[in-house]
This record gives sequence, structure tokens and C-alpha cells, in this order.
Amino acid sequence: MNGENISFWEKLGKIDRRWIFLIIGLVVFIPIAFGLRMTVHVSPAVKSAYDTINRLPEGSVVMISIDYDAASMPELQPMLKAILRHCFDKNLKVILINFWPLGLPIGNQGLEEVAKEYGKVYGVDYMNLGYRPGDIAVMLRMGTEIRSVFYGDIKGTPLDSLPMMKNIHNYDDIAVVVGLEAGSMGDYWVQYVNARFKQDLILGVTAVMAAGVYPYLQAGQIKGLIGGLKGAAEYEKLVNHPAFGHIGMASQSWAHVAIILFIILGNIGYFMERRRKRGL
Amino acid sequence: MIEALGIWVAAGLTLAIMSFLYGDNPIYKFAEHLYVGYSAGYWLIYTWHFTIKLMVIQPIAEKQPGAIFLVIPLFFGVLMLTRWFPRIAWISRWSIAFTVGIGAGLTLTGAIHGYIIPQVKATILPLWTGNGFSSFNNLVIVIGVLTTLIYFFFSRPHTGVLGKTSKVGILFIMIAFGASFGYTVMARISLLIGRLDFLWSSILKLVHFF
Amino acid sequence: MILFILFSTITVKAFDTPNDGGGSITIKAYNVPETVKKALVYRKTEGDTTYTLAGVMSILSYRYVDADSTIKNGKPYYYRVDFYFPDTVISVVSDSPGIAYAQWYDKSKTSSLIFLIVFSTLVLVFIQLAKKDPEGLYIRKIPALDAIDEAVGRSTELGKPTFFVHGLLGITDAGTLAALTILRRVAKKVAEYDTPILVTNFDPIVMTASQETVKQAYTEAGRPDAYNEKNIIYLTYEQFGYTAGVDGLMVREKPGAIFLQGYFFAESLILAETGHSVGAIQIAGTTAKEQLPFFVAACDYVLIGEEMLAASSYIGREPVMLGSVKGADWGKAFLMGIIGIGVVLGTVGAILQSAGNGALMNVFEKILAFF
Amino acid sequence: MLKKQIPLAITFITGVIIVITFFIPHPPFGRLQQDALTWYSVIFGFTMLLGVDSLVRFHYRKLRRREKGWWFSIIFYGGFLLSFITGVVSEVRFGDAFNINSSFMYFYNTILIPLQSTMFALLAFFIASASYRAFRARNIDATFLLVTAVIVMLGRVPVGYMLWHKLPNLTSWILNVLQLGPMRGIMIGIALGTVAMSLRLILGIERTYLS
Repeated sequence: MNGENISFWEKLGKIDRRWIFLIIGLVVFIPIAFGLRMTVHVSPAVKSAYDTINRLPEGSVVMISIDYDAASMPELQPMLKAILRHCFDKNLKVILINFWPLGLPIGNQGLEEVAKEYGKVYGVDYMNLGYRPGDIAVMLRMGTEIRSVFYGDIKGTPLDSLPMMKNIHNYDDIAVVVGLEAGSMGDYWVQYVNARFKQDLILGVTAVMAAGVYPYLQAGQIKGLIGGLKGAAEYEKLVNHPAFGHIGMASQSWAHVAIILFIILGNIGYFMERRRKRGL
Repeated sequence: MIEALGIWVAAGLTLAIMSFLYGDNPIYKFAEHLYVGYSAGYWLIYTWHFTIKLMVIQPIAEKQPGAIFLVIPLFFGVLMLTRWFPRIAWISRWSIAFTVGIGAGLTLTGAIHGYIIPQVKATILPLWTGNGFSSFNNLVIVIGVLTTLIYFFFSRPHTGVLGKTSKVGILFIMIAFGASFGYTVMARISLLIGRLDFLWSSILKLVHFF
Repeated sequence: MILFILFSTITVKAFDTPNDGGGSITIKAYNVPETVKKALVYRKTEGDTTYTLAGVMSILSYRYVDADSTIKNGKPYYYRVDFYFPDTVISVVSDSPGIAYAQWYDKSKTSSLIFLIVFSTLVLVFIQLAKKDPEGLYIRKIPALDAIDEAVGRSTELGKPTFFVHGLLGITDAGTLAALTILRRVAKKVAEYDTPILVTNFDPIVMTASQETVKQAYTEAGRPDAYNEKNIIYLTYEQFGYTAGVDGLMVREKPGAIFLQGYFFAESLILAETGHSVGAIQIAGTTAKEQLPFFVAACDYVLIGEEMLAASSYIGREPVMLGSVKGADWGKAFLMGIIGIGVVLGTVGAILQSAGNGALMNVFEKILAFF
Repeated sequence: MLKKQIPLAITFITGVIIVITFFIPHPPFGRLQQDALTWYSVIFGFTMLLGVDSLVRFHYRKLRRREKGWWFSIIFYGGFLLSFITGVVSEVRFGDAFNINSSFMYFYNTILIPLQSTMFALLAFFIASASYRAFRARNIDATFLLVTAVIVMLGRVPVGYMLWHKLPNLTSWILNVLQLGPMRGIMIGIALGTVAMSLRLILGIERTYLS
């Protein structure tokens, strides 16, 4: 092959992939480092989730279920924080529950962080039930009495010694359950808890799952749906606390554009090369 | 202090893994060996706690009904360990055969009841729904399923009509792959956003600490 | 008085839950007005003087399945359901007691049983036919399987090792078992060419099965002495730990051929891109439909879903195996026929229904419900 | 022969029993499928020892022979012992190594989580390099793949809406209708192949690891 014949475009077609890595890294990193934000358009599904919580009278109880682990943290943790801010801002009481044992420390960390911001007191304004194995069985038994599954909270403190838990026994005492889902627990919340106990439900899911859960919203089985980082950004906008989701959406958009530009450049290089080969 | 140390370690490990993007290097090698070693130990503990302790020891200790049948897996489990003794290592094939039998039985019924029947049922769609667009959608779905299945015909040459339909099938398959690929990009970028944000905030925290 | 008549139309029936192993009674309420806010189910049995709370009835389906651990088969249980209206509570007692039984056959699985019988018969019949007449058997080209020999050959020429990377599921997964068949072919070639192989495993049981497989392949190639168990290693049962480990081995050993076979999750692309960067020929195969696009994008050859499961027949070309593939194809044709007939029936039914005749549509819906 | 016939018989009997009991809800058969999964896990638990043994020996060999990069094997042992020892200690102290206050979980958080999430996050880079290299309109198949991927990618972010406000709708039509058929076809194919394979295994026709 004659080196001089290789045009700029063709060189581009065979570029060291580390340049691509660098560009993707920068495109994602710059909005984070400089706090660049993207305007976010709120979708009806997220608005409806927000309205459901916003309508609750002061002192109502919201149960948030942490059904994810570290792998889905980037998408679901911003949702958790935005929802917690909404609840604490409206003086609602929060109960955290876990169905993924490895999500325990992650959920607790988010809860403590936001509670501190609002000066909330453990056991009075919020608490964490922790994890019990049994999935569906746990969900169903909470329909009659939470204490039949959770004898104590995450640290083993008996529920009755926490002031806020005095009058909370089952789903009748919980206004809304918010399920943050990276797997199949969301389906169980809908099929068991919503169907049997008519419990109001909101789901926050990873972007990959959103399309699969959408039918629940259409069927009215859930009150709202927050999907992926984009959904988290929308919720942040609603609670007037643009945080990670907003920054993330800027990175996200730029990264998509960058990848599409790569594809276009790659194809130009490919066609230039083919034209030259035909010409020879 | 412990907290700062934790942040240092977590941020350091994050950078160490990312250095793999540039190429293999001692820092990545360090993180990789630590990862493999640590997680191998982690899963050993996990297996002990969630499998041996909760599925074997506890049911037997509490004399749960049916606990007696645990003798079966215990027997085959011990046989598996004959692999440590080359002369009788062949006995471990019995245990492999047992697990294969379980697998074959479960996947046979699972594939029929859990996949084939419901998916076929979902594909039996009327091509006229009273609405032009949704009728068209049903048609697209039915054609997509049938042509794709034709592509997976093995015992006949793909020529003539069979060949043409299987060509349509492969185009449908390519569309599905493209959609699936494009759909996943968003989630993958989110992961990187999460990681870089963690890294940046750790740096800010550490700068603040000193 | 009018209200009383309205409420008195509610009836409650208690009956054995069908298709189960006993110990469960279903309570169903009929003609429930929509104004009901909540419905609680109470249970009483012989010797009890009062009813005890059993649970909350869904007010969407008006059904409650009572599977309390105290329920014994063959014993009558009486039920009372309290319906909470905005201003009053109405109690309705079931007209007859419910008695739980265990069933010997699950009727809801009849469609599966029929398919199982049809499919097994087809496979068995074609296996018998193949034994009698092995001549007329054909299997279409699967390029990824043809490429195995080429890949191992090239790896040998370059003096580089061959890597076989197992997926993440255990031996209960059909894809893993198919991977073992492919491993056998790869190992046989490797033994013939006398080139190094490394097999990485995520699952320890798969590791033991791989060791047996490779050992057999070396024996088949006439070189049992060259087999070394230490080349078939377990790494860790942690998804990304496994990925990190395999990536590390790839960049250091620089294999000439890489086989990524089995059920993969998100790590598929990390492995395939790293393999590509070291310049290896890559042949992937998976039944994980979500990961197929990534393998298609990053590997040289890909076994798409069912192609992987047909690998053993393709490689071995034994009449019995090819017969089973032919039988499975007829099973496929059978399903396509059912889909075709169903679609025609549904379409004609829908057109007739819009013309005012719903009879065929009823038949169509009955057939669907049977599935 | 003992070495071949017994394993085949074990697979046959186990497989047939599991298939038949699938249709029988009556105890004790109704729970057999679930029990079989538990049995599988228990055997898995034992085999885990073989796996870890193989891994530990792999690194021991490297150390003993002073193979290239042998000292990284020391890091391997360090990591392994760290989780193993803190696991055993936590299991004794709390009766449950997975207690949130245990040292085992502390190291899980500081070591395993960052490693796991970063490894996962590398996908963002690889998905970019793979699209750049592989998405070329070489032929009609590749063009279909490429065009669909680009549309869906754009349709999922705000930028796509700015380019053409109907793009999100087109994307959801592709996801809900166009790709549904082939995905379902692939799944039915895999399920059929699985059934055929399981039948071959139960009947002893397919015996990769035995003969």
C-alpha cells in the first residue's frame, strides 16, 4: 500500500481507539466538573408521580423500597435523593425497606445524607426497616402486620420503641409505596401489593426497564413512573433541586451525539477507502 | 480519618481499573488481582452463609419437614469432592450427571411452559382490529416472528421461497439488534456518569480535607 | 329497604383452589357494588366459636386465596366476608364451606403437555428415521462453526494460545451445555495441533464438566498424555471480577483465537472489545438475546441463539443428532402452523364481528384462553 | 460399564422425574422442581471448594515458579484472605457476615463496590469504540443495524427531540412493534432448541462430557 494515497479520512477510519475513549471521557466529565446543565422537559409519567406525593397531607407515611445494588446506583440513587427531598420538604414520614440485601448500605447512606440536610430525626421522621429474605412472602405479610416480618429496624431496635412507628401496622397506614427497581421486585409490588391491597404505588426503574414497566402506568396499576437518569432529572426539576440528574443529562446528550459523530466519521472513512480501492 | 481512607481507597481503585483503557499496566494488574482474590473469598463466604447455612444446616437443625431429602444433594456434593483423588475422580461424573439431569428437566418444562406457549399465544393476533395503524402493527409483528423462525430452519437448504423469507428474517433480526444496541447506550453512559461523578466529588472532598 | 336488597345480592363462594397441592381455599365474591372500599375475609372451622381474620380481599378481582398454614385437606372451613361501604359494613357468609384437596394433575398445564408430547414424538420419530436412512439428512451451513478449525489453526501458526471463555450461567442452562460441545471440538483441534489452550470458568460445576470434556477430547485426538487439568481454571463467581480477570489474561497471553461461549450479561462487550484489541479471531455464541447485538458488532463470527444449540449436531454430524434437529424443525413448523391458523381465525373473526356476527370471535377467544 | 452407564442412567432418571412431576401438584411431587433447585445450589456449594482450590493453586504455581508477574499473586492472596478472614470473623461476631455493621460489609463497600461499578462503567467506552468500528454500511444487513441503532440512540435523549420532534415516537414504535417480532422469534427458537437439547441429554444422545 502506498502511504501517500491514504487520505485523512481513511486514517480517521483506523484511528487508535484510545482517542475515542478520551473523547467520551471528556464529554461526560466536563459537564460534571463544570456543573453544566441541560434543560429538562418533564414527562407526564414523572409529573404524575410527583403529584401523587405532593397531594399527601403532612405526616403521611411514604415507604421507599430499595430494590437495587451498586450496579444500578448511578440511575436510581438520584431518584431516591430527589424523592426524599420532596418528602422531607413536605414533612412526610419515610420508611425505607430493602429487598436486595446488597442495596442495604446504599439506601441507608442516601437516607442519612438527605435527612441530615433537612435536620430530620431518626425514629421520629424517618426509619429504615432493613432487609428480610422472602420477597413476595414479606410483601404479603406486611399487609396484615409489619411486625410479623420486621421485629426490629435495621439496627435491631424494636419497632415499638420508635415513636413514628406507634400507629403504623400495615399498608392501611402507608400512603404511598415507592419502589426503586433494578430487577423483578417492581412486578411483585404491582402484582401482589397493588392488586391485593389496593396500595398506591410509584415505580422508579432503570432506563433499560422503563419500556417494560410502562404498561402498568397505562393500566393505572401504578400512579407514576420515573425512568432512568432522565426521569431522575425530571423529578429534580419538579422539587426545584437540580442535582445529579441534571448534570447527568448534559453528559448523556453529549455522549450520544459524540457516538453518532463517530459512526458518521467511521462511515465516511469507509466509503473513501472503498472508492479509492475501486478507482485503482 | 477512616472515612478519608475509605474514599482514598475507593477513588484509587476506580482510577486503577480505568487505567486499563490506556493499556495493560501494573496498576490495573494490582486492581485486577485484588478484585479476583477479594471476590473469590467474598463468594466463598456468601455460599457458606446463604447456601450451606440457610439451605442445609438450618433446615436440618430446625427439623423442618422434608429436610431428610437434603441427604440427596449432600451425597452428590460429597461425591463431587472425589475429584481431589485422581484414582476415584471418575465418581464425580455421577454428580455432574445429576446436575445435568436437573438442568435438562427444569429447562425442558420451563422452556415450554414459560416461553413457547405464552410467546406463541401472544403472537396469535388478529390482523384486523378496526384501526388501520394497529392492524398494520399486528401484521408487522406476525411477519417478524414467522420470518425469524424461518431463518432458524436447519434441516433444509435456504433456497427458493425458504431462502427469500429467511433473508427477510435476517433483516428483521438486524433491526432488532440495532434497536437493542441503541437502547442500551443510554444506560451504559449513565454508569460512567455515576463513576466520574463519584471520582470528582471524592477529589473535591479530599481537597477539602487537607 | 332498597339498600338492603342491593347489598343482599352479594354472594360469597368458598371452594378448593384448583390445580394445587392442597392446603388452600379460594374465596370469591359476586355482584359486589363498586362503592366497596375494603373487604376483609374471616375464617371459622369445626370447633371454633368465632371467626378469625384470614386476610384482605382484593377489590379488583374480589378473590382471596386462603393458604394459611393451619388449613388441612378434607376439613370444612366456613368463611365470612365483611364489605366496608363508606357508611356501613355488610357481612356475607359463604353459602357452603370450602374444603381443600390436593390434585394429581394440573389442568392449567394441558397445553404444555400436548406440546411436549407432539414435540418429543416428532424428535423421536425423526431419530428413528435417521437411523434407518442416514443418507438424506441435511443441515444448513453455520459459518461460525466452520470457522472453529480455521481459528485454532491460525492461532497455532502464530504460536499463540487459544482461549475458551465460558458464560455466566451454570450447567442447568442449555447454552452452557452447548458451549461444552463446542469446547470439545475446540479442544480436539487444539490437541491435534498441539497448541496451548486456556479455559476460564465462572461456575465451578461448569469447570468440572469442562475438565471432563477437554480430557475426553484429548483422548479422542490420541494425546491423553498432553491433557493438563491446570489449563481449565475457575476465576471468581463475581460478574465483573471474572471480566477483569479474563481481560487481564487476554492482554497478557495475547491469544490468537478466542471463543466466548455461553450465557453472558453486560460483560459481553467488555470481553469482546478487549479480545478484538489483542488481535484475536473471535467466535462468540450465546442464547442471551440482549447481548447478541454486541457480539455481532465486535466479533468475527457469532452463533445466534438457536444456532448455538444446534452446534452439537452440526459438529458431530451423527445421524441420530441430525434426526433430532429435523424433528425440532418439524416442531417449529407445527408452531408456525398454529400461529398461522390462529391469525387467520382471529382476523376473519374480527371482520365478521365488525359485521355483526361474533360467533367466530368467541371461538377464537376460547382457543386463546385454553393456551 | 460403571464409568459411563451409571451417569447416563442418573441423568435419565433425574430428568424424567423432574419433567413428570411438573404436571403433578399433589404433595410431595408439587414442590419437587423447587427442591431440585435447592439441591442444585447445595451441590454448587460443595463444588465451590473445588473452584477456589483451583484458583488458589493457579496462583501458588505462579509464585513457586516465580513466573512473570509472580508478585501480583501475592496481591491475589492478600485480597482473598482479607475477605475470607473478615467474613469468618463477622460471621462469628454477628452470626451473619452480611450485617451492615460488620467489617466484611465495610470492605465490601470500600473495595468491591468501586471495582464492580468501575468495571461496569468501562462499558460506556467500549460501546463507543464498538459502534465506531463495527457500524459501517458494508452491506444491506449492516445498514439496517446501523440505521436502527442511530435512530434509537438519538430518540432517547433531549437532543433527538430538538432535531425532529417526532423522533421519540418513531423510537418507541421501533421498540414496541418493529423489533418485537424478531426478538420473539429468536426467543421461541432458543426455547425450541433448548427443548430439543434437553431431550437429547435425557435420552443420552448428547453426552459431551462422558464418552
